[in-house]
Amino acid sequence: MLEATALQRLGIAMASTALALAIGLVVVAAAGYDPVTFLADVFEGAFGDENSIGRTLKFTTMFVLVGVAVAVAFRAGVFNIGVQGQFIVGGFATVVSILWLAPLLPAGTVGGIALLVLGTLAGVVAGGLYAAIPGALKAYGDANEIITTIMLNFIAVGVVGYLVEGPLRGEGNRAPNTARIPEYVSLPSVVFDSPDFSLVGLAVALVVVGVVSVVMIRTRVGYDMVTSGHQEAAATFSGVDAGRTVVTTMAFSGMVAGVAGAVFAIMIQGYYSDPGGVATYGFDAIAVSLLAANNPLGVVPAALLFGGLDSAGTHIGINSDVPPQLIDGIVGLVVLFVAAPELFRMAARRTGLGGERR
Amino acid sequence: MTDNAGPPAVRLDGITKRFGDVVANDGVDFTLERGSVHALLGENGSGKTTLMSVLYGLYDQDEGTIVVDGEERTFDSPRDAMDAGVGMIHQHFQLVGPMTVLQNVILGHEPTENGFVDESDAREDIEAICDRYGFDVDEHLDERVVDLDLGVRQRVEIVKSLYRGAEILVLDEPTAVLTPQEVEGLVDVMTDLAADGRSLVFITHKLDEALSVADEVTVLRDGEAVGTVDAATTTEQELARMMVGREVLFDRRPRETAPGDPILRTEGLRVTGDRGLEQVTDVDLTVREGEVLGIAGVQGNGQTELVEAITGLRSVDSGTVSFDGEDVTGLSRRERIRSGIVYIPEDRQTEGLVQDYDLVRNALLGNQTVEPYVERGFIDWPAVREHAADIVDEYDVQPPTVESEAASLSGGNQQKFIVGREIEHDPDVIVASHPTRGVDIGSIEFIHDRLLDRREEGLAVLLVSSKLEEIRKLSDRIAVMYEGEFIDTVDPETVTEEELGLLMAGRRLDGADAADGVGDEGGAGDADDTSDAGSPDATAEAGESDDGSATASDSEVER
Amino acid sequence: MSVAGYVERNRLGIGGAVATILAALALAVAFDLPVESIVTVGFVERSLQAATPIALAAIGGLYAEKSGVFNIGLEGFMILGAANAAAFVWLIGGESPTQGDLWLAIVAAVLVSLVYTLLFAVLLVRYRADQIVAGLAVWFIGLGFGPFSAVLIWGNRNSPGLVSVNDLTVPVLADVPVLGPILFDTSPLVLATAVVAVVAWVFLYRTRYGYWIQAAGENPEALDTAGVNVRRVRYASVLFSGAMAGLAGAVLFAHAGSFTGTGDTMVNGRGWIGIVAYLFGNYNPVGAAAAALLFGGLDMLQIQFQTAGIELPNRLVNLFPYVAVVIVLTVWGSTRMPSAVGESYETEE
Amino acid sequence: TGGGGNGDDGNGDDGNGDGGGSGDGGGNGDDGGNGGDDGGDGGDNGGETTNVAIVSSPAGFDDNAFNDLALEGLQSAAEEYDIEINEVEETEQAQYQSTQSELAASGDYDLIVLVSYNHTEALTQNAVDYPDQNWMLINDHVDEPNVAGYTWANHEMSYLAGVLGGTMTTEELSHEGSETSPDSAQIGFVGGVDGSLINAFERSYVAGAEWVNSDVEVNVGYIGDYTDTDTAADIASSQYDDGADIVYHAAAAAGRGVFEAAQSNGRFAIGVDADQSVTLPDFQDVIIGSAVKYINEGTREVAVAVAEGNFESVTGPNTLGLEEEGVDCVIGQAFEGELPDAVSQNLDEAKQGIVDGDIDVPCTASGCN
Ligand SMILES: Nc1ncnc2c1ncn2[C@@H]1O[C@H](COP(=O)(O)OP(=O)(O)OP(=O)(O)O)[C@@H](O)[C@H]1O
Ligand SMILES: Nc1ncnc2c1ncn2[C@@H]1O[C@H](COP(=O)(O)OP(=O)(O)OP(=O)(O)O)[C@@H](O)[C@H]1O
Ligand SMILES: [Mg+2]
Ligand SMILES: [Mg+2]
Repeated sequence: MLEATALQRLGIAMASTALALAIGLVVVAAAGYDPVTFLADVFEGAFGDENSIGRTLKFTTMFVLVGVAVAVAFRAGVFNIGVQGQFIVGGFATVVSILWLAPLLPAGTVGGIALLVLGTLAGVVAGGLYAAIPGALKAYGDANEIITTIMLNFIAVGVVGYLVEGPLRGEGNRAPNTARIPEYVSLPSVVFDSPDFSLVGLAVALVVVGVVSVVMIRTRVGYDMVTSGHQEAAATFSGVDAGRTVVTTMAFSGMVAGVAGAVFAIMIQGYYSDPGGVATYGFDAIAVSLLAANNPLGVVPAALLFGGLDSAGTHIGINSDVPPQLIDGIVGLVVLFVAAPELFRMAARRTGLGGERR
Repeated sequence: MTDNAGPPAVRLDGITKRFGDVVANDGVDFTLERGSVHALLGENGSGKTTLMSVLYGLYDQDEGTIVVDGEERTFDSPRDAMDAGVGMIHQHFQLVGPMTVLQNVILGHEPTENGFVDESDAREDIEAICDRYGFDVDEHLDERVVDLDLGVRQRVEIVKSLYRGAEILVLDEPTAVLTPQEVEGLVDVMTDLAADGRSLVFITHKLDEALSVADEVTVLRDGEAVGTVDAATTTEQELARMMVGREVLFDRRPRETAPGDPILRTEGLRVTGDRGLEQVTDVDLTVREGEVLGIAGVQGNGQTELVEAITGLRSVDSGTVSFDGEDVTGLSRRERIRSGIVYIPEDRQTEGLVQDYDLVRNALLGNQTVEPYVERGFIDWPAVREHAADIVDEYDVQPPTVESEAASLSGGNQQKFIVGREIEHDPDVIVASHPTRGVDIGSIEFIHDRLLDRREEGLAVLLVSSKLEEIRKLSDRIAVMYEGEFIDTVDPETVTEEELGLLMAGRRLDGADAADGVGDEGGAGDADDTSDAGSPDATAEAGESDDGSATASDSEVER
Repeated sequence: MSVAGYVERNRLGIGGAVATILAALALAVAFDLPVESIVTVGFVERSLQAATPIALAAIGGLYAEKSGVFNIGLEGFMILGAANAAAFVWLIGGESPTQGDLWLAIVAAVLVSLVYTLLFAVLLVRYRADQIVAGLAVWFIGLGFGPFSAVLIWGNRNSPGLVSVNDLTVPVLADVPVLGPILFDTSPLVLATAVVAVVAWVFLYRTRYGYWIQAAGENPEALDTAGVNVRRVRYASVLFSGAMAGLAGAVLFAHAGSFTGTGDTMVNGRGWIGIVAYLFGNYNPVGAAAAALLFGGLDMLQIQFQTAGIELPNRLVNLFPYVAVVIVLTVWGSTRMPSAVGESYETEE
Repeated sequence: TGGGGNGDDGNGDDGNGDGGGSGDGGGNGDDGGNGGDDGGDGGDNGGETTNVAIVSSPAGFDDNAFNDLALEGLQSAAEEYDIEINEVEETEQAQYQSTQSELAASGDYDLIVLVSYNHTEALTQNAVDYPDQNWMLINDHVDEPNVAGYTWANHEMSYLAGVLGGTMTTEELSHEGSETSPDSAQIGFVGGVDGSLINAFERSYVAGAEWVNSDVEVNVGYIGDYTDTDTAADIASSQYDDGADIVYHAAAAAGRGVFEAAQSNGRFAIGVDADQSVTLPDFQDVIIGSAVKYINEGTREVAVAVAEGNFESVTGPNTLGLEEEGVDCVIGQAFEGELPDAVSQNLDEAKQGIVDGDIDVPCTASGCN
């Protein structure tokens, strides 16, 4: 997948979505539902009206951020499967720090902005630190990061779940939720009038993409990280401290996941609930990032695809009888086909549409 | 030795192989007689490996035919080639590291009993092969390949081919990573194999080796066969001319300037190797500005660890490394690079280059702290690109584009790029490990010249090489390393290869022994050397003057 | 492989097991726990049962990975395996299926697993799909289509109660104290898993195909130049991994007697633990089974703690196995993945 | 009839168009009389379809627990009234804000039923943002005029389950291969997630058992989620091993594992939420009783109220306990008449005591902190 050009990759994404949808339609029809309506619902749900577009962009925002978090690590050859955990810890830290700091700062716009910034910062720091743990364990304890990050996902869910259930549950809440962050700590509605999407959030995500791209491509730190990822011995030869780079990479990846957590907490939820029920953004992110060949810029269109699919899923869940599990399955198929660009390249070669391998 | 009774073992007719626009082989004809050793020479990228890969079924030729044992063949895979009795030992060994030697040898051809692999059966067969050719592989049968030295690994490869019944063996630069002793052993093996009726193709850059084992020599240039000559009647000069199209000199170059102050120094250095054993035992060394200190020694005697300790790639157990009068023992690799110690690494494949980076990005490797390429943490890619282009241009890297991925360059061209990058880094000290390994003679000459230019500019060079002629040609002093220690330091002008060989084997040139050895050799060939060798400045370590080296010149072709 | 050699190469798993046992003992002493009411025969039985599906999935996964293909879709294959087994039991036996129907259904579920694992393998091996993404996709597909097929069949993501596997009781031997009920009066699937682990070990380390699998994952080029078709080896290994994961799901179903498709489904992360188990067992089938037993045991141990009335925050206690893995991995060393894992392999041209 | 059909469609469209207005009317109670008329017409009312949306809890439908029960209530209302139900399954709590507002903004729904307190935070906003929308919130309440909050007294029914268990553990009972051991007083409890909600089940159950027999020993175990049948069975087996005769569960779909364990260990169990001896007839041989809460009655009541146009009659917090006959403990269908008289005596006595306030049940309907 790494050798595909941008255009090819776009073609692959479209083809795999189309193929997965086609299979999905067959299943829909076989299960006795109307495939035409279903297809119409998919498109309507993804970008049928302003509401759908807003929802698509909401999911896109999340996928961009978590996708970039994964891309950072994968580029640098570190398999951070723990973005989900870092995302949860980051978001939780955002909520908790805003709740703690709110009484100390004046209410209103100024206080709101200050809290937004501080809360996001807390999320970034928490996400970064939480990711640095498996980084350090890998660098200095030689512990396989795939395992440790998977374990730390479970641990994050367990510990945050325990905290929202008990010690940090909001006053008088029946549900295991933290208290809600103050009303004035929220992203302003721009263009879209949605309770849980703001263009500001999307803008933050795009800024993160920009910053990460510059860091990865134009800075020494980025070069060191990417080089470690490609060939550790060569990086060491060139003066890169392998251990420290692993920790840096993980921390950087976790920080981006922390931003994702903060945006989720502030823009979407406004409080923190049992993380066992938080969507698996951190896992979907792996697919997003790999579809983008781990390129931070490529993550944006990849995230849009996944955002659209998720949005369509929500729409169908509300407006159609088709069981939502079917949508989950179809998303799985999209991911599966996206993983195999060669399938489409070969098909393209067969049919004379190009697709020469480079 | 040549048995001309039957058809030739292999005949390649008009083989053409293209990679995109690159024509790696262009209508090559090649004949390997049965029971002979046929050397294949050529500059880097001339198409040697490609031609043999075609024979081994790894590549499909675009044009031409393969005839083995008089029968035309098409090989779709190495399996086909193997079935036809062709075995190949690659530049990069094809061994499974975590599996044992025995398992590697029998891989794909396992004898079984009741469905289980019968290792004892295999063991007998392998021992028989080892006995016949005097291999030591049977001593290592139950060790894992990762734990073996390169020389042993190579013999494992040969045994593997023989075990599979190869009648025709291709050895691609087998000597590049071997110690002189191991080379000798390999030469004997090749001779024995040929005497046994097997046919061998031997790819090398070392003309002397080619002449000493081969019956015939074929030279490739730019993908074309320049010609095939009889090894018995040709000379190194002729071969060199065939390869590069001009005379190549193997001269020692006279010094123009005298060495300056000591700049790099180690004291009481002790270093532990990868396997937890102390590999460097109390080494003191000094290199002065404008001086080349050569380190000779059988590979595995601690050179690697010493060099890594100096360049900051390995931590030391005790002792100090100082640079320009300052203790740098505690500095990281990057800090040492920044202060001016650069390193041409031993392993170009994994250390020297990032294989899937293009040459531009590879040009930044090791230069991450160098302005103007990087300023305040930000990279100036246009400047790096220009630098890469300069290296490619000046060091004659083929193909001459900075867009090529490192992996697509032939081994020698990779090496040239690394050498160029490190030498042009503008350092104070160059630590060079085997700087011309796998490089063709034309390029060797150029690299040597550049190193000596740098010496004249006042740079200090610490040179580790397994090629004695290279050490002797470039060094101002030669330290011989044995079991982690400098057993002696000698004058390259006066020392003979035989003396070096003895030192490397751990025999001090003390009194009578040394005189004896030198005397014998002197009588055999080299009168010049004998006169001075009587008093080698054997204990010269630091700044003591053994300036005898400064002006010496020796215009004969080294052999 | 000598015992010393084995210990040397499996420091991780052995160190982990020893550490866990010591930690458990220390805890028992420190808190003055009623050990005899915690470590009961039932506890051992349940630990073995809990370990069974994890061990099966782990053995499958390690074969694939040994051959160079990281099958992180185990969880998904398990979900599909469980759903299929339930569906087949229903199709074959209707509302009151017999033990025979159950065994047939298990076989059918494994066969169906083979069919779609083949598709998966083709994508991975032939079309060089990204192994991590494709594996995740299988997980998503399992989470989606597993429950979906239950909805199609039963109108509900949970099946009705169908049938669970009967214990295999060996007369006389079953009456031996302690060992009797554990070994001779237990689910035949537990015993079968022990056999599978040993056979998988022998196959991997004592047959030529085992050698090929190892070589395919370490240095496919070496295997290729030795004239063995690397792709075929990988196909076989991936197929095996899918079949084993499917079997693991079917076994989970056979022990439970019904399919649960709500939430994370009844598989509930066991496939992921399977991956951790084989890494922990250092790619050794017997080691992986032992690691599965360790995880199963830890899980059951915390249940015993609860039953014994030792008050600990359940959510945190549940994390114990995960924390233990992280600590053991860090303190006792590393697992080395086969070097060619994740790379698709193609002979030149 | 063609005209009628058209009329219906037209009405439907109109309803969509000014659905807000009509909802408005209901909510404000201005049209109370009108609503009453509709109510009078009862099921024959073919005029206006009442559209109801129900949004699941994170557990989703098919949980054999309150999601299914809530839906069931709506369905039974739909048998009598012209009610259209839209099931919306959303398992991610973070999406409730937008899902609720999307449903409300469509103006299509006369009532939106939200299952579980996971909706509370989101509804706090949306109830204000959509003042004309009728909401029903199950298991919690938001103090707005357009919200009907319904909570069932989990603690009271669990107390009764404890009474049942506490009584039976010392009684002799043998039924189709299962039996109690009457010499020891030991029972068990298997919970889903260890949190205040389920803790209330646990403590009240223990209290109920101790009310019968102060020496009773209760094993307690939590699964960690509501779906892992296998772990539920393991916990229950561990408790049966330890000597428990009867295990009560509060673990939704995972609870089936407890019944499995009861069967394979030859012991008994108590179901939860619905009469599980009826909903899971395969296990009627071990389910001696169930702690039931009539969530279906609650949703039915609200749906009917909306259909009849008097939603305001159900707004505000509604806690349905024993007194309101919102919860109960029923005997399993295979055990009716099989259990000793002590059971019904104790149950009746406990019920009376609770209703009269003589018995103090720990915790509250909303949980235990
Ligand atoms: N797989 C490949 N793809 C593209 N180009 C290749 C490939 N392999 C070799 N080449 C090119 O073909 C030419 C011949 O390469 P080859 O490896 O045969 O040289 P060689 O004679 O073995 O050189 P060396 O002595 O440096 O090993 C070179 O220009 C090289 O860059
Ligand atoms: N295919 C290769 N081509 C070029 N260099 C190689 C190749 N393989 C390995 N090397 C380099 O050759 C060096 C020598 O290998 P090896 O480690 O077997 O011997 P050593 O380092 O001299 O001895 P010891 O292992 O006892 O320290 C290695 O450090 C490695 O960097
Ligand atoms: Mg070559
Ligand atoms: Mg070495």
